[in-house]
Amino acid sequence: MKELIEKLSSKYELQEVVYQRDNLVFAAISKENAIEAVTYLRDYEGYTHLVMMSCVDWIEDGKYQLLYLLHNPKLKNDIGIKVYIDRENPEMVSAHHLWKSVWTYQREMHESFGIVFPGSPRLEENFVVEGWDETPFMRRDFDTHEYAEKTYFPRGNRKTNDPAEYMRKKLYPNQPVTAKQRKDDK
Amino acid sequence: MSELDLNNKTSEMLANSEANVKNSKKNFTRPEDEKREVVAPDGSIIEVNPLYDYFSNEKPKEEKPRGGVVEKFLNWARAESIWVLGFGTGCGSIEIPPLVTPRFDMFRYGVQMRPTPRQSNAFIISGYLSVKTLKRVIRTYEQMPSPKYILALGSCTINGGMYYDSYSTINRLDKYIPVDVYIAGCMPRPEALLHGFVKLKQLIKEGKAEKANEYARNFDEYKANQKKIIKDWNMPDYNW
Amino acid sequence: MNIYAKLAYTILGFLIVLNWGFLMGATMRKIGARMAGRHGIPFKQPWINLFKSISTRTVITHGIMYYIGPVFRLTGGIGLFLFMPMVFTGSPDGPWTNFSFEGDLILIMYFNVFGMLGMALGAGEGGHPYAAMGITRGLAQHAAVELPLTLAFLSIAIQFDTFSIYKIVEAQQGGIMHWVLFTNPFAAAAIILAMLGALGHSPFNLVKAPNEILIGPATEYEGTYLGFMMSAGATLHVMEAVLFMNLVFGGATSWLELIVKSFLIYFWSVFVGMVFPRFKIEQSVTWFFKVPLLLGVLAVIIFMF
Amino acid sequence: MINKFLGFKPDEKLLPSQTVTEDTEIDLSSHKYQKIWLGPNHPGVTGNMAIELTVQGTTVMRAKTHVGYLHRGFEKLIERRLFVQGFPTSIRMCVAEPDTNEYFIARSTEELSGYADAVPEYANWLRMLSLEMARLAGLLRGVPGQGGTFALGIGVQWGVYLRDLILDRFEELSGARVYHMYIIPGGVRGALPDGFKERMEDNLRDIDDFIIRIKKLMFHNSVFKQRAKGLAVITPEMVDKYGIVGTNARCCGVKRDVRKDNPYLYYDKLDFDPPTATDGDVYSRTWIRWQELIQTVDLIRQIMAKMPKKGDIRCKMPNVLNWKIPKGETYVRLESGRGEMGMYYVTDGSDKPRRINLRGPSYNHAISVLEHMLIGQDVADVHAIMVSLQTCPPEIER
Repeated sequence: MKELIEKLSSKYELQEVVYQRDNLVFAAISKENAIEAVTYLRDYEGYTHLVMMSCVDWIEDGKYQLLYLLHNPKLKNDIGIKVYIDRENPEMVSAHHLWKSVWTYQREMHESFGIVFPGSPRLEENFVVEGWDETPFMRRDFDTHEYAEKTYFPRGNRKTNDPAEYMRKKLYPNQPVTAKQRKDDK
Repeated sequence: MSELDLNNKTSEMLANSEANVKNSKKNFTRPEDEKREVVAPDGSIIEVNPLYDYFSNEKPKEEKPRGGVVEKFLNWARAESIWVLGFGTGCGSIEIPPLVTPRFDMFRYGVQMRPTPRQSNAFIISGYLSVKTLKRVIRTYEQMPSPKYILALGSCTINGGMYYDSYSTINRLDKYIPVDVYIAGCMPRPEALLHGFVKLKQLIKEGKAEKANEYARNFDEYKANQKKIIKDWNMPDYNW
Repeated sequence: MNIYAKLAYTILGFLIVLNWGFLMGATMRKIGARMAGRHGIPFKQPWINLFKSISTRTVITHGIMYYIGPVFRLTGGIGLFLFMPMVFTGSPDGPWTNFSFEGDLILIMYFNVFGMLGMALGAGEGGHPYAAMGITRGLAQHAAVELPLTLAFLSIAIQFDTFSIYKIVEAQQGGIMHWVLFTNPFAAAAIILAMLGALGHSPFNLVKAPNEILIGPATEYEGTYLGFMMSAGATLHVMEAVLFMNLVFGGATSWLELIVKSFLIYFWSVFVGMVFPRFKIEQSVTWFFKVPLLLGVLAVIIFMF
Repeated sequence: MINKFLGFKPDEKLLPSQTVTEDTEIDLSSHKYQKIWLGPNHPGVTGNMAIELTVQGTTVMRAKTHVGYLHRGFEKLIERRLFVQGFPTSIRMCVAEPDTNEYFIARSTEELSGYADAVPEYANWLRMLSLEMARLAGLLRGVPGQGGTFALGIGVQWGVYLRDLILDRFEELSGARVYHMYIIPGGVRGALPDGFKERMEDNLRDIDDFIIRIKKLMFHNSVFKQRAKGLAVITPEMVDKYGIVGTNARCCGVKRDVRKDNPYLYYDKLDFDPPTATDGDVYSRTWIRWQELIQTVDLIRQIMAKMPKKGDIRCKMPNVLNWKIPKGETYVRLESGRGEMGMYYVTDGSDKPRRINLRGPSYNHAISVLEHMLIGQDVADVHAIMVSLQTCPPEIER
């Protein structure tokens, strides 16, 4: 894995290289170079299997983090290419020409995060929800509990026996109480 | 009109209707369901509105039970022959195969599976219902012939259960369609489901399972609730 | 025989056939359930299903043909019954010969298709694409089944020099070796194979397959119409079994013999269906056009010269 | 031949094209095509999903998968729950084999909080036992289920009954029938009950018998062969292009098995070789799964023989109320009955996960692969192809 990262860093500027396991490494690449790097890995380094694409919302930094997780069937190891894109105007170069499965991930990300992939097929189609017109639901600033209470007629007298609360009071009475919990109790 | 002209005209009309869809953003109907003009084989032009031509927009009517010995006999027949729609709406449908196989064998109780809504009169809502499925469930429920019964499986249909805070699943099923029997648990065991069927039979024999009439009576209320959560209401109000 | 007495016998016979059809259907499902290790439905279930279907309150119409479809199918069943001698009693005017006459085999071949055509009209009017697809498959397969069947019937007709089923039955009396099964083995073999398609069990039941399409022609039917169709199905199953019994297996001299023989004939198709998956329609058509058709042609050729 | 004799020449343009590909043009206004929906209310689809088919006659010209009928928003829900609270929620992501999701959550939290090596040996063996039992339960439904798509219902009846027996053993082990919640962070929830091995061995003997019966019923059956052979072929070129994994990849000779490639738990201590075939059609996929059934039974026997008699079932974990995991991310994968499954797990130093993302094999199999494969097939085969790809909608939409 070390050699691959060295080879890759000679071509592109890598950040946040983390060796998570012997066979798994994560590295961040700038938005401009990402698709090029992924294509290079696929064509020259044998990372031919796209395991998954994912997206993480880092709302504090105002960034979305995209992940391209590639697997090498010969060396049997994985590399995760991370790309940070702007949260306000999320747009990323589409990779649907590289694998046939990519457009599905991009369609899902478009629906759940609002990221635009220009040129990706069937991007505007519904994936899991129909006619959704609120904030894209996987964003951190969308409060699902509030939305559910507002919309779906919660049944009254629902006794929520919060296990955390129960355990704190009954099972661990001697546990030091944090300031926030003290505030909640009041 | 020659055949070529006809084809041109048809494709032009289709293109027009597609353009209409693109212009109006809030329109959820698909292009083929749009109101449009169609050229008939003889050259005449007919206006077609697929959504309303093939469905009824009428409210359902209440169908009063006949009463007396006849109704008692019919209720017995209904109770002893429950036809369940094979529509697994949620994760509870994993317990349906054990029910039709040697271990639990619900055929003994006269419960059978039917594939189409037209021929079934009991509907197992097997677990949580996402809004997208609820739309299909309502349409299916309205297509089923009355008297019809609903068994709601799992705690998710009672109060949302584990998904009480989910943006995608409903919390209370009885706000949208009337429920005859609730079967609690996550997920309920097949024995519980069998018990639910026995309970339903008992209700039918006592003449208490008249929820289809209740749906007709409170139709406006149910429709208002359904329209509140189904965002792309692109279907007629009632279809049978 | 007095026409009123004949009518009374016919109505009584029809009731027996209908109820035997229901009971036979339940028994077959019971046998299937036992093979799977289940108890299966109670024997009374088909009757309850019928009453339950009638008790449905909602009535939906898709037009006049939609009503008439199940009626056509039931008419097909009743037609088969009306012109079929049920029990051989030694005289063509006997109590259980119904309205059979010289040349009833041709009429019965017509009634065999009649129900299917009625269903086609009804399913078409129902407007559901699955119904239309199901009935297209049904008609295609039926045409393929009819060809070897008709050839075999022809061969039997040539063999006994008659189109009267009663006479064919009469000619087969007097011992098991007089049956068509042994006197005309090619026609018998063609009928036994084509029977699988006519009785509509797996591997030839793509018409009403729940997996491949929905349940085919009956997709839109409910309530009383479905009750009609269930009765028609029960009647048709018994009547087709009786037809084959009369033509190949020597007819019946008593109701008990009829019941046993029709049960065994029907069981043959269920038995095959239990262990074989179903064919696609082009595969089943090819299948009928191979061995059964060849046997049918052979049977005709042998008796032509 | 007859046409030539009669001098009749059909207009080629009016006939349907013989070979249908993704590029075949479809003019819906020409009234030659019809759109039909298979599902969501249809016995011929696996679970609650829908396929929108554009057909000409009975040939499928276009297929479009519609999912989302089972969407519950798990990934969002788990973001607002504690690590241990998210655990019972997560296992409901896949109904057929819930134990795989238990393992993901347990393993990723252990790895990110540095407890990966602290899990006792006995617990790891028990985890393997539970995972293999889940695979066995899935296969007992899946292998005869393929016959069931061709109306060979009798095998399904036998298989589901035996699956019930395995669920009984699960009930003994964990107290629950379908959702076991057995593999928890730090270990497992309970040790093997007394006499478990004997009862399991009893059931395995029944299953051995069933394996032979199902072979006679399905693979010696001429109609099954006619239907399944040559149907919906996966070629080795498709595997990487479409992201095909598991048995679907192995059916065309591409040997991908996470248990061999990246051994997790103690799979490197077991003796097994994942079966492969070369044809890539529905028949060979079923054949591989049947061989895998034998192998799984063998693996369970091996596990029960090799596992230690006694041991700790959990390691010491921090108080779940104040369990904070430092910032990090990982991807954990395993081989489920349907192929490689994995979970991308991101933590940010708080007491709740930042993001989890499940990668189910069906995500590709049910959408891009299925849509590609259905083109040109008969409508009657759609259900069989879906089942042979083992599409499972809950893991697509989560």
